[in-house]
Amino acid sequence: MPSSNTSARVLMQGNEACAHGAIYSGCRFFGGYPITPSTEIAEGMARMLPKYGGRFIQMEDEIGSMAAIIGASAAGLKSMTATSGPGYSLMQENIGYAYMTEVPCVIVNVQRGGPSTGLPTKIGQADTMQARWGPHGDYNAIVVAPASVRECFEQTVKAFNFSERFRTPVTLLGDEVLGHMREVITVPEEGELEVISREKPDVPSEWYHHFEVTPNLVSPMAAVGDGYRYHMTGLTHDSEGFPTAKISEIKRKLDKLYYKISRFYDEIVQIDTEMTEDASICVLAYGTTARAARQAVHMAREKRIRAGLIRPITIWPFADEHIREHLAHAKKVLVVELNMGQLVNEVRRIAPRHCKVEQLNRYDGEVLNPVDIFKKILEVK
Amino acid sequence: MPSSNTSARVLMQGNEACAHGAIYSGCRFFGGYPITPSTEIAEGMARMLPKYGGRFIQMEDEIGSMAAIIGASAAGLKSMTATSGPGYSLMQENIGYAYMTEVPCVIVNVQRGGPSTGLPTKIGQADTMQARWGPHGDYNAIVVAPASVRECFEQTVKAFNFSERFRTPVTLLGDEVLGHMREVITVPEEGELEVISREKPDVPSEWYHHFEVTPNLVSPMAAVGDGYRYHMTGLTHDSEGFPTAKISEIKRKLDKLYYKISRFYDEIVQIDTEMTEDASICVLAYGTTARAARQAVHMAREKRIRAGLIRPITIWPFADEHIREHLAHAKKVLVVELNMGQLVNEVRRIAPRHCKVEQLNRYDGEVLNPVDIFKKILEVK
Amino acid sequence: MVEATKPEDKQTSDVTHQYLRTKKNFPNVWCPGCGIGTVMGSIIRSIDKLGYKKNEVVLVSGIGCSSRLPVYCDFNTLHTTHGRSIAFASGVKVAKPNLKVIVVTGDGDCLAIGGNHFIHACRRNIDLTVILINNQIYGMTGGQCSPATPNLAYATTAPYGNLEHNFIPVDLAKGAGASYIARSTVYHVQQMDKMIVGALQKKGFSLVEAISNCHTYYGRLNKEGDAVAMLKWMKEHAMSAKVAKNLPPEKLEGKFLTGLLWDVEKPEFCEEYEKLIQRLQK
Amino acid sequence: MVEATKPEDKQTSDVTHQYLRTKKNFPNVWCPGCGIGTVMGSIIRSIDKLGYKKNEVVLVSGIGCSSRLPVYCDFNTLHTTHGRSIAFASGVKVAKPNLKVIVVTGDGDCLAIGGNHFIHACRRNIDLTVILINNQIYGMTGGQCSPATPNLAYATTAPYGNLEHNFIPVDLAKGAGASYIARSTVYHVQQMDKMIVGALQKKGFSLVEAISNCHTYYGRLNKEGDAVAMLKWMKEHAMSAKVAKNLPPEKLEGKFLTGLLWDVEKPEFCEEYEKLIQRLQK
Amino acid sequence: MAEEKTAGKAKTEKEKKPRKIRYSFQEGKGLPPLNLYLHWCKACNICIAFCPQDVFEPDRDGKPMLARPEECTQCAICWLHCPDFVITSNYK
Amino acid sequence: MAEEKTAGKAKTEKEKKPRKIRYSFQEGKGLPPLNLYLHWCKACNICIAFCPQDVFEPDRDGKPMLARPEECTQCAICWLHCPDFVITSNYK
Amino acid sequence: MTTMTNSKNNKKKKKDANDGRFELRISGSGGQGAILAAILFAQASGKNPKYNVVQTQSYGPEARGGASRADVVISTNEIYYPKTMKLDLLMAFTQEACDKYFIDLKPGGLLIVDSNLVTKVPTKNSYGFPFVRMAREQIGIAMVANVIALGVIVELTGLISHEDMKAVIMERAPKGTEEKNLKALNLGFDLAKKTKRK
Amino acid sequence: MTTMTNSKNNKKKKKDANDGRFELRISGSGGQGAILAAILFAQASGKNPKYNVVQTQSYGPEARGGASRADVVISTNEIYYPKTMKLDLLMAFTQEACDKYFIDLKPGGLLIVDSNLVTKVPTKNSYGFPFVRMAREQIGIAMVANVIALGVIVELTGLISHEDMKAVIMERAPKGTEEKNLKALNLGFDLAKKTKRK
Ligand SMILES: Cc1ncc(C[n+]2csc(CCOP(=O)(O)OP(=O)(O)O)c2C)c(N)n1
Ligand SMILES: Cc1ncc(C[n+]2csc(CCOP(=O)(O)OP(=O)(O)O)c2C)c(N)n1
Ligand code: SF4
Ligand code: SF4
Ligand code: SF4
Ligand code: SF4
Ligand code: SF4
Ligand code: SF4
Ligand SMILES: [Mg+2]
Ligand SMILES: [Mg+2]
Repeated sequence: MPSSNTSARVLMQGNEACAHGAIYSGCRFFGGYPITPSTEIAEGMARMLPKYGGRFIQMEDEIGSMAAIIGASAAGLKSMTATSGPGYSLMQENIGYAYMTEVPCVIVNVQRGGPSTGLPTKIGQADTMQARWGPHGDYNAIVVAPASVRECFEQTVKAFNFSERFRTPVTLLGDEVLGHMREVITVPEEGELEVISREKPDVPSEWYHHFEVTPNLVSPMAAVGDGYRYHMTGLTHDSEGFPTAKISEIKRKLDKLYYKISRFYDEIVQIDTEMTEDASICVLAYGTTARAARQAVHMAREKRIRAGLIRPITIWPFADEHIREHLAHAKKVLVVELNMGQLVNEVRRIAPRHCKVEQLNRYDGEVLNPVDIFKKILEVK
Repeated sequence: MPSSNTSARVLMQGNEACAHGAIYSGCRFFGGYPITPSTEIAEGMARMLPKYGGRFIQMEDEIGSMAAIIGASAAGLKSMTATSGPGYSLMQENIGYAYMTEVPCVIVNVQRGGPSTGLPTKIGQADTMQARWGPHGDYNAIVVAPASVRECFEQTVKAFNFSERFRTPVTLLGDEVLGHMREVITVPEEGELEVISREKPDVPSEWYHHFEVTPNLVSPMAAVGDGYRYHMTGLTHDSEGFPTAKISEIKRKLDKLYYKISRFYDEIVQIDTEMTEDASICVLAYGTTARAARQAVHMAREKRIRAGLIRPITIWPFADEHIREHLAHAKKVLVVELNMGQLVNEVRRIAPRHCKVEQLNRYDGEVLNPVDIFKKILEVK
Repeated sequence: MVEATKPEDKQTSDVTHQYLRTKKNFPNVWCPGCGIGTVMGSIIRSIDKLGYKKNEVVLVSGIGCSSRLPVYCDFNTLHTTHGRSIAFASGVKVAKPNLKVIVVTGDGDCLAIGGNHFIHACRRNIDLTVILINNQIYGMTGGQCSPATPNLAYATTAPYGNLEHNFIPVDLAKGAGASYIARSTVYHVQQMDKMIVGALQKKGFSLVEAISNCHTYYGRLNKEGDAVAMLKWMKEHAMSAKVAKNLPPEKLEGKFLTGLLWDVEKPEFCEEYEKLIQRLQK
Repeated sequence: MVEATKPEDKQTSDVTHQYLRTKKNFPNVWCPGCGIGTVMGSIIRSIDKLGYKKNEVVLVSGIGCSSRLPVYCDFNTLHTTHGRSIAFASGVKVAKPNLKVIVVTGDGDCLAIGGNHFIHACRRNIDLTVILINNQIYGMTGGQCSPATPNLAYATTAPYGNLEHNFIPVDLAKGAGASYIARSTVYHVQQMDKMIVGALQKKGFSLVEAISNCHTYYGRLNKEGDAVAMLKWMKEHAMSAKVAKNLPPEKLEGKFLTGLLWDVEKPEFCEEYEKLIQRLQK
Repeated sequence: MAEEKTAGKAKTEKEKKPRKIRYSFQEGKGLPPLNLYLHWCKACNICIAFCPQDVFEPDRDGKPMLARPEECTQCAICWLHCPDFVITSNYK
Repeated sequence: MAEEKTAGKAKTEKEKKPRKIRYSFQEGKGLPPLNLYLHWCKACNICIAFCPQDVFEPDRDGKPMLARPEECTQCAICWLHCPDFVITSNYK
Repeated sequence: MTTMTNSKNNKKKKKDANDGRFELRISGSGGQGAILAAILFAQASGKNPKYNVVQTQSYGPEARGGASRADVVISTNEIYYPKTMKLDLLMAFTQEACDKYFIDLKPGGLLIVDSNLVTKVPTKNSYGFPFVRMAREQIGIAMVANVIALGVIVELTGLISHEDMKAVIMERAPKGTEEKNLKALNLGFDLAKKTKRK
Repeated sequence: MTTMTNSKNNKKKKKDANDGRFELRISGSGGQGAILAAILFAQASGKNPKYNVVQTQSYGPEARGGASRADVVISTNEIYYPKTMKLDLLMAFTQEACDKYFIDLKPGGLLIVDSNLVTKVPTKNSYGFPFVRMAREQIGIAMVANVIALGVIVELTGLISHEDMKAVIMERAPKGTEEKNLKALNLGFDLAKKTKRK
């Protein structure tokens, strides 16, 4: 198999890095529908996949895209799609189906500005709550958010790892600036990053239960055509996959969906912090916004303000405990988002009593720059 | 116009009551796609609407249904659709469009059990968060939840009133039990309930701005064909409706969407409480669950436990302040939901420090009965 | 079409039992006399006749009474979301082209909410076989109008008679570019077997429309009688396309054509993709 | 088709200016030479010719370069979500049947994501006119494959040539039951005017496919040259259906037909609904 | 008064035919030609109505009894049409 | 090196034709036959390429100049094809 | 069996009903009209302005019929919890329904069964009538078995007046079937009266 | 104009670059290759392992071209904020771009314009060359104007070596156009050298 990239330093776009990260992860199926500002991911996959023996298909819409990658993943290929807000909204029903049927797959949402069609070529971070609560019904979600081109690569790999490890769809939440930005990065070499693939069953097919409740709650997964003939349905089902209305089986199923993720919270949570130890004010931000926030924190430190940075990389499950720890000594936490206030509600829910929650929001398609954030630090500190 | 119902006591189904409430509100367009357990609403509208000169259309899917009712409302008719989880998920993109273009309309989501296809003929309350955060981007949402057949009627009228008053889509969040339950009710007579209709412009068409930022933030709305030729788009737009990328205009637009609702919070919040004044433990629940909770609270009082009930009828905007008031003296609040814990997070966010938040959840398609809740009260009180 | 067959080309009925998931899922959910079970027998016999291995067969369905079919069959079975079965199936097939992927869908699932995936699959020409069980109504949700419900017929959402016009699925498929199109009925079971065998053998997108009876809703609302009465209607109104070719138009009045209705060759997507991979990896 | 016309049946060009929203929205977003502007002129002239009032005309579009058209026109204009324009328009029309509702859509908007609403509108026969601007590619998002992109043509998501087959929109519409179907090109502007006038006059669902040039993407990726070159190609390869009828097949090699291609009568939904209301209110 | 469908059990004109033998095996004629997995049978009447040889008669529940098994020609109509896989043949 | 399209400005074979008169009104022949709202013109070359009378010539920016207005037959081709509503006729 | 339901003293009955809630379930297999019977019963109770009434039911997959039980709660107080908790009365048309739901019956609650179809009756405290056979034989259509049963329930519980029940039957019976339905109802009344007297 | 960009002392320049961040914008109207030029510049900077490089840009409606500006930030330190804040260098191919973006230029920042297309220059501290005309006349295709400009920028800023820039041009130039592009680049180098000497 040819390697996807030279290990030299290369100038790469965030979206391209996602595509390269996917190839690195062993992703061999992409089903998608173009939408700004994510399209370069589809275009990259269309170019690369056949070279690696993988398959690209442009579907008729985002609903079909989501369906196709679930189908392909059920058939054994690591699969991905990429979209932005409007497409992500359309995918919700089938994302829910993937949660329910525990089919691993990765959905990239390169967030654009504004609600509805909004600002297709501008930035936003207003799909943060949707990434957790988008589909009807109860699920537990894993969502990761990179902040650099190199991280676009790495977190795509992480997203696949989480997805395969926990048999669940994972969303990578990017943004327009990140997706279109180019940085000179060193592309990870083969073997440099861990690549996890779903566990396969090792029992005879008669013993195989596609949704077995194992000790770690994640069931080994046979692919369609592997010789294990199972049934898959979005109806509530038993461990074999057959529809059930038995309340004990339903509860067990839903608990499995929830706890197979929450129980591995520590493994899933990724958080990047700087100078929080002695911080009296912490700035919490993710994605592109976190880069401006980091610069603002440094500006504040230069002015002898004890500022620190908390950057969740795993957005969901929300890093309650970790963040609380970092806020142990802070008097203030300033949540900076390119939306009207979403993660800030989570922070309000979990912030220690001594720590007041402040927020800085922008939602007109432009980024918050370091000076904006620095000023706000001065104002609320 | 014939009256939709005799004012005598009649046995009526929750879903029927929604349909009758819609007719009462002056709803004259229904676009929908059948789905259990909401279908009786569509069937009722199909039967009734042409008698009232209104129009029913069964669309090819829920996306089309949502589109059609927005179109019909833009053309001047009060419009509605009804669905359940899977359909509601599919509607999200276009619901977002309705928020953005400020087109009044009512979406009924009769919640069923389980995630994904789940339990079509059973109950659930797991679309609570989705009703707030379902579409991508930032919005403010109004969501109401009845708990009896009579309230299905009344809250449908309320939903239309809110929708027309604030030029925004409103979701009525029912559930399977309520939708299929029959109660003997006295149908409101004509004039008994307030019916609000959108404000029409009274300026010459040259002066008309479809999205004018008025003092109360809600703009008068001309219908397509009324002689005011405006443009409507999901792109960020100026007060005339023309696409704009000007940051000041975008901010103004999004603020309008948000504040036209939050500013009238007191008018929108509806909350039903019982015996909270002296309660040391309050039970918070909505919909069918609240009825079991009320009975449990009475059972507790019989046992001399100072229990009280908080039943939000307006679910979104969440009644932060009102609920905090009712929790003023409570040591505990028990949030009871037919999901894995959704509103409980809101309660955690806003609960006063002295008040511990407890939760009781069920998510297997069955209701929580009064005894279950009573036992939990005993356990945590 | 239903005539005594010669023993040598007759599969015994027992054959179907070998393909059933009898332990968990029977009795099935269908109403007494519902034709969906009959279609299921036909699918199973066709697969058996072609000697496909159970492991290589995938049945994919959406939501509806028809879409409940796969759960009863001992193949790889995917019961997906309403209307999306063909898109799921496309993913399965493109990912693993050696699988035999069959979509089982209803007139609502395939033509209403799923119409877009259907026409695109016709166009794209992925080697899928779609068995469209057309009972002219939404059975599962209780008798609402479907895009196959005839103009003026009754349904619970068409209480005054349907004001819309129905799709003719075979015409739609043809307009969208399908490469193999056949139609049969649950009365004409042996013809249906042949059509499904042909569809499975076709390299490319194939459609078999299986006219079925929903006497519980369609029959009741439209006074078409019970299962037996509806099967009789099919018997009397179906006309084999082969036979029809040689008949004057008067004789076709009120009839509908069955049998193989369209069959053309187009490059198949998975094969073309395989060639591309070969070319690029050289 | 483009020939000098007699002055009496020639609208002056100025007429279009009276229908433009010149103050706010010009210059438009389209690339130099993009045919969408030409289609816009044609739509405006047709409306003018029929004497429709600005207030009674509604233009509804989805998302795409083509779908940007309505914003420039001084009618009631709805720029909706990608692919859903026809469903929005159906709501408008059914709610207020006296309005003249025109959908402006692209090959991606109408045939890819919007395919289902398109075929259902054909079937349902609501009195809408759909102007499908077919440039065989997704212009707005930068040159990806559309369902109208020919097999083997290049697109940014078909870097090795498109392995899928394209829809023939007029065949699809026919298969779905449309009552009026016409095709023209941005080169054959006067024919296009006539087709649109005919479509607007038709009581029922009508489709005009307007072949247009996206030289920026389709032309560049497929070496078809600039706007002028692509218009020339249209000039050379289009053939009026009327003329074609009397020609031997050899003469049609490589040509595509334009003009009125299909015209049938079916009861129209809004009219039927009106009758129902009358009946029930009696 | 019933709000739901009644399973189709319309009597056909066959009732007129004189009954011959009810159970062939009871008559000592060896195996019946068909096996009936009657626990799956939903009494839809299809086999009874369409058997060209009039082999079946409905029992009390409307399920098929082999009334005239010796007339069976193994034409397959009944088992091909039974939607519930009730009928299988005893002959290969 | 440019990554984007270049607006189509392919020269046509007309360049060979001898130029006659550049601006009719400059010659005192009264109103030109056409009005050009050149601030909307995007220099796509369509009018120039398709005028059967070869009335136009491109100016420095590629926009049309009325090079031979007296040849104009009011055939409408240019204004019907101009995608940007640049050209209107001065005659009714 | 609650005092309310089996007491021969009508005054006592009424009083009990006034005190609290009365829960009833009609169950059977699809097509036997259990749901319709419950709806009719609920509707008739609604004619009495003193009563609050809630009727609920359970469904099979999606809404496609097959519903096997329907419940009615009647109370003179506001009904908070709408579902049944402990039944005062269970009407079972099939053995399966009887087996499945008997556990939901209050100790002492009243069981009524179709005596032909339910052969194993888990309590002596029960009434059995061959509703289906009687419907077929005495009225001419099996479908009115549920109406006969309604008559029995009305008479045995004494919660609703005969007039209210009759009025509802007349309102809802399909045209042309009014007679047969009334006849069935009266048959039910009589059956119960006779049995009570026994 | 920062010391880094207009100093004639190459040593000084390098040091300044080492100290912090250098922000550059290339702007024009769609089709002039502004974005590509910025990408090439970013890519060439990346050849120097000392530099961190980020390139960003802004788009018109959806992704359909029309992008009018592209920015590059180069720093020897980690680049936190990826967008430009105050430009050290602005290259403007059109008057519109010059008018719009001049305000983003640092006081003393370097302005380079196409002297034929940008006639109103808001500062004396600027360089102007007729890039497009030179490209057309001296190289034969207008499209390489951006490459000439690149040459000028590379030479004037001294951030990148000629070799790295040339290497990138050779990598990215469409087949058959390598010569012309190199010629254009060298033309840029020379122009800038001559001007600096002046
Ligand atoms: C998104 C969504 N919308 C609606 C439904 C409800 N629903 C389930 S089955 C069905 C119709 C099925 O009709 P058809 O495909 O003809 O199947 P049949 O039951 O007639 O065999 C509908 C509307 C659903 N499950 N999901
Ligand atoms: C739900 C959704 N998916 C995808 C997009 C992105 N998108 C915008 S326009 C377009 C394609 C438009 O193609 P076409 O209709 O042919 O219009 P053209 O630009 O070619 O005129 C796409 C995919 C979107 N806006 N919304
Ligand atoms: S409802 Fe209709 S389609 Fe469904 S099982 Fe019954 S007869 Fe068959
Ligand atoms: S990208 Fe294509 S379709 Fe869009 S404006 Fe340009 S030429 Fe027209
Ligand atoms: S095989 Fe034929 S003859 Fe024999 S019982 Fe069946 S239908 Fe009758
Ligand atoms: S066809 Fe099958 S299910 Fe129907 S009556 Fe005969 S054996 Fe029973
Ligand atoms: S009207 Fe005709 S002749 Fe006159 S300039 Fe235009 S194209 Fe040429
Ligand atoms: S056709 Fe119109 S836009 Fe194009 S060059 Fe001529 S006047 Fe300008
Ligand atoms: Mg159907
Ligand atoms: Mg297009």
